[in-house]
Amino acid sequence: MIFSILIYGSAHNSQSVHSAYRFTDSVLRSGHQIHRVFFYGESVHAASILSAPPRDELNIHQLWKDLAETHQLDIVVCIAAALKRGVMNEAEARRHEKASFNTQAPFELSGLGQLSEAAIISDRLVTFGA
Amino acid sequence: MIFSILIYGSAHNSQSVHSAYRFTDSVLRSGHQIHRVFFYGESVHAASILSAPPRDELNIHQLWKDLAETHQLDIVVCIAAALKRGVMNEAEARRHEKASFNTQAPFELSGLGQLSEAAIISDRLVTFGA
Amino acid sequence: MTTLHTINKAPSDTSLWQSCLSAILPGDALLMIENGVYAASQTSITRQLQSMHDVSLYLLSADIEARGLTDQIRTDATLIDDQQFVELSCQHAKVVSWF
Amino acid sequence: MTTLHTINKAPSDTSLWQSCLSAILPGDALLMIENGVYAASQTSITRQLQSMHDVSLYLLSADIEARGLTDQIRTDATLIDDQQFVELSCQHAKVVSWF
Amino acid sequence: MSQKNILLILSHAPYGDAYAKEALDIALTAAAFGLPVSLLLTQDAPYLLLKSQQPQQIQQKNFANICSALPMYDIENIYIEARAAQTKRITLDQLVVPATFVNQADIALMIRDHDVVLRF
Amino acid sequence: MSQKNILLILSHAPYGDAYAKEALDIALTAAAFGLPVSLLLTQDAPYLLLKSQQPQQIQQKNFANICSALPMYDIENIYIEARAAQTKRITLDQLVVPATFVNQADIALMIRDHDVVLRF
Repeated sequence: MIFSILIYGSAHNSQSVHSAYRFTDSVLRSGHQIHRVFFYGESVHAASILSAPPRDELNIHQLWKDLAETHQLDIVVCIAAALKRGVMNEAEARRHEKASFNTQAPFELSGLGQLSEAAIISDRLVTFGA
Repeated sequence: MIFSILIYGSAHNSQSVHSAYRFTDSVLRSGHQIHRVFFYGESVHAASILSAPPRDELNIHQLWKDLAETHQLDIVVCIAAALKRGVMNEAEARRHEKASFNTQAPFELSGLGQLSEAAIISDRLVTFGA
Repeated sequence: MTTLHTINKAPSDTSLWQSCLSAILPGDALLMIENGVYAASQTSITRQLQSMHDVSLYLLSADIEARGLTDQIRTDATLIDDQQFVELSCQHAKVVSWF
Repeated sequence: MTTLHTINKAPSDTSLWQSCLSAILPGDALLMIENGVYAASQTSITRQLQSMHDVSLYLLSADIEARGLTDQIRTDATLIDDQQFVELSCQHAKVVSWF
Repeated sequence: MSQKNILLILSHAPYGDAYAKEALDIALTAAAFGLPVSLLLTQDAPYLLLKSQQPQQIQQKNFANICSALPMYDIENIYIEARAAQTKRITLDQLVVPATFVNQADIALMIRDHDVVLRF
Repeated sequence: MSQKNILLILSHAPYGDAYAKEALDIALTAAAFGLPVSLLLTQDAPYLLLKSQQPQQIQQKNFANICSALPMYDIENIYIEARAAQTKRITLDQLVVPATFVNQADIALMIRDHDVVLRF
């Protein structure tokens, strides 16, 4: 079966981004396919390379990065939600004349159309909410 | 009277950071003193210089930056809450071996002790919550 | 030694509202801000608000106007602006925020 | 065309829980995750859960263990792991998340 | 590929947080993608449609404007949970767009009968 | 400067969000500053003290450990809203630290009698 995942909870103030991680990992282990993971709302902060949690605490950015790289996942961060919240890659930083950026591959910034397309393509769209 | 302000709501998913801004501005207009503004929890994202909201929408980072510079406010961002969430200044970026940073003066990173000190010094500590 | 209580959530957060209301003492004041102002338009909660003895009720006018509730207020609350919010904070010994 | 409902908030969010429970149809399943698992230990809500006709109840075991509720479950719910969560998602036509 | 329809359930009031705005953005994009979108306002969401909103002082966009434009984006199936409207004493003439009241049983069936259901 | 005492009211359950952890960090810092701190657990917060917590699988720190260390940081005034404990069928013997049940009237007076009251 083809799954897509919509994440809407806060990256650092909710359990949802970790629940979504465990679910996505289990989907892959079960032999199903992940079409796309879409980060929306407060979850976009999971894409920040600047996150520096204490060593003995969960690093949610690293978990998603490793999972995405291992399985070549399409992990998309809603560009409108991200820019508003200060999450931008090098191209967007240039466009907005910012001196630095804080996200990069495997996280891709793209529009909400990617969520609609995921809803159409996938057999199941599972949301992990705030 | 001496006021301090504790902000705990999300910078981009709650009204609280703007309510706190309006209150702080009114405290100053009323001739009272602001000892410190302390950003905690999800409010730390207000300190991010990378935030790029649409031109016709509220820019909460800019509002606080301007208010702080006009009135020489002591605006402190909880360092533990900030680092975990990917908000860091140049010094912290160096310490954590990150290639970029996303906050700077007038926002200062410091510990929770600054909140306790504000509670002791101030006549009123007013919280704007999530 | 009275307290100014602020509350910023709609009355649908019943657990928060019940905790808040049961913590208010005579002489205290309650200021509804942000989504908290929705309480002023809902009969279920306004009945409770009116029954509290010697408690002053306030609504932040910017939040009432934003939400289009100006003509829907069903409680004896005073509309105040930000400056008056500051004054209220001075008049009470402390401010407790319910969120 | 049945639905798997997930809910991740404690029953103190009564507005959410009542909306969720009234949307469940016979044949559907309800999976409590994250703080949603607290419902399994509270008699007020478990009585409602048990009264639903032909609805399967599930608890995510990692969340039950995390919260120390293993010995406090007062409802006929099945503990499942992440892999079984995926299987349930396949068995139902869609997943609706209440948060 | 067969066309899917989407039910978007909103539950939050406007202005206090970003839920309503972000959920409506999904509705508008899905409609632009040609997906049939139904909008259901439950819990505190019926407040989104009030005509009289004036959020200038709190520097937010007016939901009355956003919502009145929904039919232009082909979002015409707008439903309101009757129970929620009743507690809030919201009547149809106070709203910026035509909407239909539905009860709890209707809502359960709407959820069953849509291919994708997202709730915010 | 006269010493102020602090009442910290917690209302959230552990793990679902960061409120409890961040509120406890304030308590520990204030106590380290020499401020007398009282802790009041209301609504869903009594769950913080359950002995049996095992959050390894969800990769979070164990609140049973954090809370059992509170007396070492001179936080010994720990109160629990009786009504909240009752709905959750939480009894004192299930908890990692000694605590006192208080009713709604007690809570109103505790708020009145502390200099600074923070609620999370």
